[in-house]
Amino acid sequence: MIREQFRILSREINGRPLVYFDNAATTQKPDVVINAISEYYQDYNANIHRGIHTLAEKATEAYEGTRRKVKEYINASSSDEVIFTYGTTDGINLAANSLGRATLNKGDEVLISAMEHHSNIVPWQMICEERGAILRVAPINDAGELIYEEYLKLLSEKVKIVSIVHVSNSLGTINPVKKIIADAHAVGAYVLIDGAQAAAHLGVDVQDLDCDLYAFSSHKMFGPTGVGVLYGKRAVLDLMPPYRGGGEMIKEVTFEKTTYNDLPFKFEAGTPNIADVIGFSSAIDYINALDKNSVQEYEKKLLEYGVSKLAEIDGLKFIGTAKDKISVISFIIEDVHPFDIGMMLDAGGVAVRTGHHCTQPLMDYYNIEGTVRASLSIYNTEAEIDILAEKLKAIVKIKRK
Amino acid sequence: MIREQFRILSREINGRPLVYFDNAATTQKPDVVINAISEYYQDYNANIHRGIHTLAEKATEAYEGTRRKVKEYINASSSDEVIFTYGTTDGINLAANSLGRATLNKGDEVLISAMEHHSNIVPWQMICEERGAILRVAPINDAGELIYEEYLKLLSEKVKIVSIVHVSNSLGTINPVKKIIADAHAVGAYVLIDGAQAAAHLGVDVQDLDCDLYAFSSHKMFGPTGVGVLYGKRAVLDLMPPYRGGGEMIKEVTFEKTTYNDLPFKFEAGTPNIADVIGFSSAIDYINALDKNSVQEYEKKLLEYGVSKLAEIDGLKFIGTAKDKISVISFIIEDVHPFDIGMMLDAGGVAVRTGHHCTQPLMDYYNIEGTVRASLSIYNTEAEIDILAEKLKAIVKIKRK
Amino acid sequence: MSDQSINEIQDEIIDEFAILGDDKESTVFYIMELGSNLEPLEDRYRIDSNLIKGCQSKVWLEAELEDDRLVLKADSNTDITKGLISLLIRVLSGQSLDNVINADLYFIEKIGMHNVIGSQRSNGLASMIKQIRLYAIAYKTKLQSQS
Amino acid sequence: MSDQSINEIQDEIIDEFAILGDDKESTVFYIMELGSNLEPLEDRYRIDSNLIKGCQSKVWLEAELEDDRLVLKADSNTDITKGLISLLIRVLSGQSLDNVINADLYFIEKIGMHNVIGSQRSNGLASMIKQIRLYAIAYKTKLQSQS
Ligand SMILES: Cc1ncc(COP(=O)(O)O)c(C=O)c1O
Ligand SMILES: Cc1ncc(COP(=O)(O)O)c(C=O)c1O
Repeated sequence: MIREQFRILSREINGRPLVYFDNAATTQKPDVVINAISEYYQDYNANIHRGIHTLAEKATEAYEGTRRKVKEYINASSSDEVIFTYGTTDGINLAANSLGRATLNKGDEVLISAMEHHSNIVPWQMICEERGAILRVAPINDAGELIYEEYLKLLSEKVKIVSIVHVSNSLGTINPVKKIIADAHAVGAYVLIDGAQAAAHLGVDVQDLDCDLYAFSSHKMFGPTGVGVLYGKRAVLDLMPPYRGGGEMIKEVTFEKTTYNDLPFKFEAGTPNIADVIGFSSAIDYINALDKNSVQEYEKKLLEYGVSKLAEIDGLKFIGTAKDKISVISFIIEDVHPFDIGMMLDAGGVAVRTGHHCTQPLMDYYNIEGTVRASLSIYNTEAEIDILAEKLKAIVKIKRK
Repeated sequence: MIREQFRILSREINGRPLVYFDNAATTQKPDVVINAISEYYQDYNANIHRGIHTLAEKATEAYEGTRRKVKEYINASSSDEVIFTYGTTDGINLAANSLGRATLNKGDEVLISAMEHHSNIVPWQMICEERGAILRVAPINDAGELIYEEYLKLLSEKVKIVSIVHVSNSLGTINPVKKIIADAHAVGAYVLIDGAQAAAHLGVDVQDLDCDLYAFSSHKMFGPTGVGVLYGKRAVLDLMPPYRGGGEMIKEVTFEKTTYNDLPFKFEAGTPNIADVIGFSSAIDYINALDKNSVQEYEKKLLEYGVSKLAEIDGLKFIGTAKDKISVISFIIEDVHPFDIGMMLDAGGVAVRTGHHCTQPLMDYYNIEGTVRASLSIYNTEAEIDILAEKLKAIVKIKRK
Repeated sequence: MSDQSINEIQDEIIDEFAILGDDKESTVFYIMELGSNLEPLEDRYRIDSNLIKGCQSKVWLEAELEDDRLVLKADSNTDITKGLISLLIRVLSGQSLDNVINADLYFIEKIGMHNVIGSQRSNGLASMIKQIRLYAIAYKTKLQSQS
Repeated sequence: MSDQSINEIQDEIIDEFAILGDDKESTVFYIMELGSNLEPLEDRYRIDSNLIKGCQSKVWLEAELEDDRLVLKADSNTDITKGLISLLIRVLSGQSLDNVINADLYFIEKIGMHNVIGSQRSNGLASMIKQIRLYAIAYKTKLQSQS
């Protein structure tokens, strides 16, 4: 029944049924999300906030309704703490620029981990360079887990910001973010969590985590592209200067002086991505309607099944074997380039991602160019994993002959 | 026939047919645009660029296809000069941050006009403050036209950047941007044109204009929300440092050093708004299929009709009477607050915008709080203007009794 | 001073609006007329400390105590907002502090105000009511500390 | 040295691929097999100046002149790319400079390569062809200036 909600899953690729295993890159969208966007455009498309006519009212209510829904979903203490961005990358850039300027001075440090996505590396490199601050990297072990003692050693009073991924997109590793945050707070650092991969798979409770900032993307959780959220504690958002200037984010503008608007609008300049924010609401409804426990159990079972099936393949080595991980299976096969594997799988209808997955430094750590990554979601099945395993066996057979 | 493409136009508001006169805020979307978005999600939704599977290939081709279409639409010399942003505001912020950092030093000047939208004021205020530069404002006359001699007087060698609106959203004024650009180039300044209101109404030829940067939004030209374009001459984009950091905009990342990608990717970090960029392509197709000359003529006729009808109303004063203007009618009525007019029109199904239209300094110039703005598009009719005029008469009658 | 109870007045308003029916245009026109009939506030009250700022409309609200009763005066730059205020004044001005504090203002929902003025103005209306209650509570505290 | 003309070889390849039919999976497998059979380039040629960088695959391309004919050697880190290169080598290596420069490589379209490898790899293939032509033109210029 789940698959019926996703029309794309019944299409064929090269005459074979599509097997979509690229969910960490972006998930597919259920009909309810696609319909919500069409409905918005057909029924009440209008620019929001300052408009007083009925369409603008309706659009504003729906847009702000998503904000309240996100607040509930991540258990923020107020919807003013929910900033709409254009994606995780945009949210981290906002944070790096704004919190970075507010807190970083020469010699200060920003601490990330060795498994970060480029989107949680480059913005910090850029602001560190601007402010004369230093980027530090907490190392990982071969299983792809943060070496916690090393993290603690790096946590000095010089560290002003810690920015760590909740769930690694290349490895599936779930980081112990609650502890990471508490320890960082103990030295007075602010903590941003990159939740791009977590938001769809784990329940996120920002108050329980006690993070200062939390960034994630709609498109990785069954929602539309072009929308993300940056959650921030009110006190932290209050000390952050605005990032983008423009309409909506101001209270009053004169050429001499501009006063900025209250939260959350201070950080939302210009016409936002109204239609997709509204569509995002339906994606959260969709997730909320599923039973969280059975989803997590199902994904865990899929992961275990996939690992056991793929372990049978000659020369296959898993990259990322953390004890605590989500349903991401990254691997390499001796003497076969990931790209060749990806191309051949695709020719047979199986969509995986190959390459460095925007985590080049992590690949450098493993001394590999890239991996093949099958990232599984709720609509994937064991039968699909069987197809993957069979096709991999055929590929290996050709290569080994 | 045009109206049939826009399903929303046949809906009712409070039991009366919708009259949508808020097109400068955002236009309505034809079916082809709405369908293109649904089709993308149902047929080939995938993350782009680095993917090798069929869906990713198809999505990448469509996304890059929009880039080529935009290139043609604005006559850029290469599609590498077309940067996808999230809107005009985002594009101007990109420009202010990046070009601002590359060119502005203490005492340098940025020159804008008195009719700018907040989105073309605040980003410059922010970067000027950071760099110790000075924001100068070219004045306008009572008709809402740039006073050209004053503009020339302000154009000194100190001016590094000129940023001027092509068409004013509050007044409809069409600025003589080609001359403005040539004169700015003569003193060595770079020129950004805010084309938010121009892109749907005028043909834009960036090579003919010779502007360095040109920013506009999809949602104001029958396309989806959450997409914009920043055009830039290659030489100018090349000297601009990256703005957002993250996936896609890099060539290689190590913790020590990151090398940035080529144009246009250098400026497109993270998963872009794929679905809406693809939908935007259909919006350009839609515009291209119309006959440009007859559209401009039709809008001109509507404007003239609207002005003649509204001129009959007791106590009405037009704000913005430039010789060269698009189909935007801004006005105030003696003793009636714009807000009251807007609320009453809406109760009768007529959607106008009221307030400062994100141009507070312009309102200060006219010494008013705001205006009522009826902004007309291709699907509006004289019959709709008659409805507006009648309702305004009724409002004035109550007030005057 | 009002001789009618808060609920009597509310019911009266509900009846008046019922005559307008479902037609939003007539309802908005009526509210605007109520607004233009509201006596303007003397200039000395139109000061920043009395100001409640909305999106496009400003409201000046002044509350005084006369014989244990709250007397409200208000003004706005827009007629529709004045019309809304005039309804609040009609219901609450001249009532005892306790009645104001405990009032259940059901008329707002009954006349479908949210639908008529939209959610942004409804929020504005809610802050006006909150402000009036705060005035009443403040006066009550003051009276109690004096006794 | 090739005894067959460029077009003869192209037609041969078209026939071979025709046997695979429309099935993309078999076609890609075949290209990969071609790739794994390509003789690896000696290490001394695997240098940065010979490198053409694609999205995920690297290509080293070396072109030498032997008796007025262009001799191509190449390698890649991925088998599929090697398979594509091996087709180019089969068609162009050992041909006269003029024939290489003027060749109409219609086999690429005929075997539906764009559809098989996608537009990003097609762009990569196009840059390889461009690079080979540039080598040929460079050698020709050199020969002319010597004569
Ligand atoms: C861990 C992680 N962080 C950040 C990002 C960037 O997200 P987006 O591309 O939606 O901005 C991704 C997505 O690839 C990710 O997996
Ligand atoms: C002249 C002008 N500039 C800039 C903008 C900002 O555009 P957006 O809100 O799409 O970023 C607008 C839109 O209101 C505009 O009319």
